[in-house]
Amino acid sequence: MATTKLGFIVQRPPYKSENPKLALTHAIASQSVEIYLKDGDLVTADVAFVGDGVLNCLKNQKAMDIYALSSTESHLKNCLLLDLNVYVCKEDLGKLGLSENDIVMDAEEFGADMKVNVVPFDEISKMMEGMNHLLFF
Amino acid sequence: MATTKLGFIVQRPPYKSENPKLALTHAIASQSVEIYLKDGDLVTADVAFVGDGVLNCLKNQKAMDIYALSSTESHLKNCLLLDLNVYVCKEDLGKLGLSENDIVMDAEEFGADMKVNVVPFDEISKMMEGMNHLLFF
Amino acid sequence: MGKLTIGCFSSLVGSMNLDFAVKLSAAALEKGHTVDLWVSGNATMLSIKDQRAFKDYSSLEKPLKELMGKGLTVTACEACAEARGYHKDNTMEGFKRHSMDWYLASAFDADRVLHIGGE
Amino acid sequence: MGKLTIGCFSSLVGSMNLDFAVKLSAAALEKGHTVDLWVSGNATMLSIKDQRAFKDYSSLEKPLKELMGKGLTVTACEACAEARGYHKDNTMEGFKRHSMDWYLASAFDADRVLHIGGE
Amino acid sequence: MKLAVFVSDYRNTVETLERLKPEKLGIILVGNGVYHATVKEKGNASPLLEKSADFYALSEDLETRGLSSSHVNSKVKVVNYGDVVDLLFNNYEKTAWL
Amino acid sequence: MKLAVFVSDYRNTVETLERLKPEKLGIILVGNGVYHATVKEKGNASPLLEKSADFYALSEDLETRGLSSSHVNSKVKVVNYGDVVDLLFNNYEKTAWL
Repeated sequence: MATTKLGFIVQRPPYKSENPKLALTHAIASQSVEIYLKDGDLVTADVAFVGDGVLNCLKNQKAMDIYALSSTESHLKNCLLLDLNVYVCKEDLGKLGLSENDIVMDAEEFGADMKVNVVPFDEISKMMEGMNHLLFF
Repeated sequence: MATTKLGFIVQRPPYKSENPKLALTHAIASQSVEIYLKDGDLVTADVAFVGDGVLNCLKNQKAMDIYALSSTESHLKNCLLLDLNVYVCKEDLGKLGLSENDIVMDAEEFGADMKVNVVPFDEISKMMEGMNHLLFF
Repeated sequence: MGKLTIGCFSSLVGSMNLDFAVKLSAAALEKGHTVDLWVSGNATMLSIKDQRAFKDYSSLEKPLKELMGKGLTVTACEACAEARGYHKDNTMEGFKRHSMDWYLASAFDADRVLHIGGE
Repeated sequence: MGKLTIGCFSSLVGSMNLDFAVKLSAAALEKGHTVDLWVSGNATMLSIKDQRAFKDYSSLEKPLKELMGKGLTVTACEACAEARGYHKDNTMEGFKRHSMDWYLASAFDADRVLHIGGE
Repeated sequence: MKLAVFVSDYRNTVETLERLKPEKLGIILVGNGVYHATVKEKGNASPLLEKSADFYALSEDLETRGLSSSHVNSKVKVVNYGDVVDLLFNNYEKTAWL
Repeated sequence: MKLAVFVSDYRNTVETLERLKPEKLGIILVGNGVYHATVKEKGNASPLLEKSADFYALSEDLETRGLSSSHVNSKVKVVNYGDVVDLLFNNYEKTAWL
């Protein structure tokens, strides 16, 4: 019985590459990984948005309407629905002139209990210290 | 009988993407374009390296030995062999601490008459003014 | 009405550069212009047939076929495609393949050329 | 001896990221380590068979097959591949395809994970 | 020359734009370039907008990213794909995608 | 933590590296990151080399680009692929490719 903790760090804005989206879809895959593992073994995924990566969290992304492409907003909501820990760097939001009002903070409409944690970078650093492996996107 | 002049501007270093190499291989294709054109019609290609793009011109690139990949150095020599005008920005070489000694200046070993023109950016600007279309890589 | 030649190079599928090129082509055709679209480098990914349309990935086969029906000419760099394992038999119907000089020939009589290089 | 899991994501073919991943895998195998290589996003281009080896393009089919012979496990993200028109029948022999959880499972008991994201 | 420059990235690392001095310059913000039109970093508009140029931002790419036209800097005109085609054919002669 | 950071670009635009403060930091220059080891821009070494870290540059990627080991900054140790494997397993616990 062991748990391996993975930290997914998203540093880049969406739509320039698939990276931020692949970060979220791979993090979500932690929910189905047990088919490969022994009973009781676990892989957890925590997700942190830092730097320009916080732009992935903006509300009202119309990627589906315009480009027939699911938005990072919808993937972020899936993360919350699947009970992943999601952190957004407070300083980076502020630096870009954004506040909690501008970003996805919950997925209540889907019945998700988890909420986005807007936290200082120091807390994200501590999260990284506690992980077994880090994946920077 | 008409001539269309294309300016290929290479602004990025090699090996991070195929871009600089594709710039050179496409420029070289100006030599075979007449099969699509009427007699006497021409497309010319001038090539300019600016910014970090001047790093494409460094001598002694070992891409073939190490990664089994032809180097931008070899493509640059092909450009000279096929009589394309090649410009390298003097200021940008200087800024990166490089001189004419560090870069390919000719392809004498293949019998090429053309030489690389190390020129101030102003001259590259004038070249761009004289082109029908610009292609930035 | 004029002729627009668009070249899309080395851009990531997953970036929106190819999506941009296709939408701009549509808008130009709509206004009565002629459009040639050339894809080279990684952008030759556009040419492969039977790409499955998932909503998590850009899927351009359908809009592209509609535009070809409206007169869009779209051509992939043959060497760039072959190097990636994209052969004639897995190329989308109507998608041409030529050597790089095709792009330059298209630029010869184009009124405007938009070359989408970059990264 | 340990286990190294390498993930290569969304990287351009034509960047040297895939070349790097393959050469690092070779070096780790050489030293007796176990290596899992996962490719996702655009890096799934690595999985397609019959890529023609031109000297102007990175050509990794041959070194990859050698490394598979030496025990390298290499797996492509199935959805990322399908979305690009890479199906089972044009996948290189020995190249596995799985859903994304395979990568996480590989990381579970890896001593080191090198995730090559970026652009 | 009359040059339309497309800026498709927010953290643009090529310096070419600084050095181009065409007689008429248009800067068309597309893709992640549209962040230049809206984001106020440390309270300031993007330095790009200080250039002497006409600025345009693609509405489709603003909306894709959750950016509202009401946040677009007043120097920037919001345009759609059709408008971009007209700009290319009517207002500029050459293009540069940086 | 003991962190090995791979830098693969010369014009790195993510700021994450500035903010990581692991107890032990190694910076491995690969791909176009190797320019940090050799290029003297306006006469100065890359600001990256001012960080408090152990620096390595991949010899294969230096040579590919026509960069000679003799031009590598004295702070930087030239290593090959095999050395990188040993660094990962013996000197560091976690990795970050920025």
